[in-house]
Amino acid sequence: MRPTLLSSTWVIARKDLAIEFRTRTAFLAVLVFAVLGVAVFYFAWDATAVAALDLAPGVLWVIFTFSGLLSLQRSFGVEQAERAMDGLLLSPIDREAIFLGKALANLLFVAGIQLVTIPAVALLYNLSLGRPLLILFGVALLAAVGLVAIGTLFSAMASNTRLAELLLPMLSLPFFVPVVYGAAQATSTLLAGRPSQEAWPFLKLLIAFDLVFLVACTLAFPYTLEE
Amino acid sequence: MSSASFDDAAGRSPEAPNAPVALSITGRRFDWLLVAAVACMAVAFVRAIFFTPIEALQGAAQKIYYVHVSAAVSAYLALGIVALMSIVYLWLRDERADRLAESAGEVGLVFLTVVLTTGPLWGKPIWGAWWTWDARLTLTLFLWFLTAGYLVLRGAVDDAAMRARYSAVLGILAALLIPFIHLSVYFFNTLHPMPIVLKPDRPSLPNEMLVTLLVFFGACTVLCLALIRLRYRYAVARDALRGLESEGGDR
Amino acid sequence: MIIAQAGAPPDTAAYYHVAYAWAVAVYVGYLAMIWSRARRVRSRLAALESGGARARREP
Amino acid sequence: MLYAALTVRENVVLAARLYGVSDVRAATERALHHMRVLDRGDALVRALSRGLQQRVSIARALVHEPRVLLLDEPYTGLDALGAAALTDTLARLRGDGGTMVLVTHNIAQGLAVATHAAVMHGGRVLRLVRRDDLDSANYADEYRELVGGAA
Repeated sequence: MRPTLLSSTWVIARKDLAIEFRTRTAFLAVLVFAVLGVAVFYFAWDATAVAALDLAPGVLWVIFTFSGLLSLQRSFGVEQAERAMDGLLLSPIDREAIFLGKALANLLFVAGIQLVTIPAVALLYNLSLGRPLLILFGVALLAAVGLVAIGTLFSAMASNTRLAELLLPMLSLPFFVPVVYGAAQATSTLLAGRPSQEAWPFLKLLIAFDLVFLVACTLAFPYTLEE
Repeated sequence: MSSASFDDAAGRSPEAPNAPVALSITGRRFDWLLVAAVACMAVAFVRAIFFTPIEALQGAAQKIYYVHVSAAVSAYLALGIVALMSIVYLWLRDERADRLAESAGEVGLVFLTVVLTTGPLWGKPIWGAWWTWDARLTLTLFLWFLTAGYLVLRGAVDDAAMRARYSAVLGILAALLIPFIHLSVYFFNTLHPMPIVLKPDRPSLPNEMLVTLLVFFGACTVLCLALIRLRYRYAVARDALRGLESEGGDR
Repeated sequence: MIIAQAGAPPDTAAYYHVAYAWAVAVYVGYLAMIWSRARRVRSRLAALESGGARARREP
Repeated sequence: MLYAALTVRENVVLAARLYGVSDVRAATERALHHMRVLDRGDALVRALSRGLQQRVSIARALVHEPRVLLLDEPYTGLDALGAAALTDTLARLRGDGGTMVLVTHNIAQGLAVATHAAVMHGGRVLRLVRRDDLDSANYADEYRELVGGAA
């Protein structure tokens, strides 16, 4: 009997996470890139001229964008190596489940990075901890869903082309603009301590983006596979 | 996109045409649409340069408005064709739709380039800065990157069917993205309204200027369609040649 | 938008000349690009056509 | 089609889950046992020899007890133990009523499991005969004759 969409998605995600967990180096590499980037950015600005509070949202979301791209770069590499994709395509699971599984694995990967980087920013930029920070985790996850939906689809396409490493950022970044904009604005209103209702319009933008592109990318994925 | 020109340019079944047919398609046939387009553009430019009054506050620079806005309209038309043909390709898997999307994408990038360069040229004298993150101009900037990405993607895939599928997927997703960028850009502008000396909003133009604008709209649209058709015919010949060369190769 | 009557409007003609010249250059340049690529393809097609000693697929 | 970074057991368990096998653990152990790789269950596929990897990929293909099996040169790269394991497994599957198409250049191994034998050349089936009707001793000569004649 054919596994359901949900169960096969989880099978694929578990497989990716198992591989990721076994070769942990990739996760640590991206993590170091993110936290190091946060520190380096602090030096890039004259701390006396610009308040750390104003810097934090921009730094956070530039770092998340590029560390996200780094982690998405490899998401289809493992399938490419041993032509394992054929194995997946032969099995009776839905093509969409392959995409959702890989996207879920990427999401957990990116969320792991965010889980460490946000406290690092709070610490290094001495932001006020407490409730806004918790909402910030939610905003980060919401944005991560959008980034991962787009990134996973374009990673699937880019890995089959000649200039894969260059193509993924070039295709994805325009799509990241609304996500990064919405998330950064929501972050700055939260960090400025203003009532979270003010961040609501940006959260609506993120939620709408996630819904539209999660569905669109899932439906588009089968078209990226050979007949 | 008149269906007549659509069919006569590919007047045979969609499998790769062989040499004699391809040659006739791109032979030195008289391209009346292109001639009409050039004539219309000439009329538009002459009218704007000689027969349109100078605007009081902005001076002659205001005339850039005609070229700038008409190019934007044509760019949107071209990108609309890309999105539409992307959907048609995924639905019918007809290579002509893919070829038309490719042509419209390239022409769209040309018009976007004009919009993106004339914008700052107009902004500098009026707003005092080359780039002011004006909502529409910023939207054009991201559209430019999207279209450039589309063409780079086409260049990066060798297999024709895969190229067509990938570019169709990107074409549709890009169309879905535009409202989100539109929202972000306009949100951005309401939060940080730039110091506007003179907001060139909807054409509350005196009618001489309005007529010039409409003439430019018409001329640019015809030019856009003529360029797309010309580029489409080139693509037909190029694919025919590729078909022959690869076929010659495997013998 | 007010049509300039009395006082002289600011002299910003330079920008508009550059803009128009640039726009025409881009349109004509792109047109030339298509023609040159098309000419190259047509000449190779003609070469294949005339040099078609090899058996060609019947239409 | 194996994931080098995963262990033998994980690869086969993955296949079992993908095909919706009800008792994943039992099916995996059975498949590994049949291909005599049970003892290497927790080894990384990356660390195995070509022959062992071949046996694991066959185990992976058999874990959901497919009714129809297409095998293209499964014996290549297999050592003696692997070949024997494969032959026994195929015989067992055939016994359970499964249908198999086995493509091999090794006539002896092919005849060991086949119920019918066909000779193909240039994409065409030259001869199809039941296993019992053919005289296995000089089948190889007939084969050469057929293929030699038709070349």
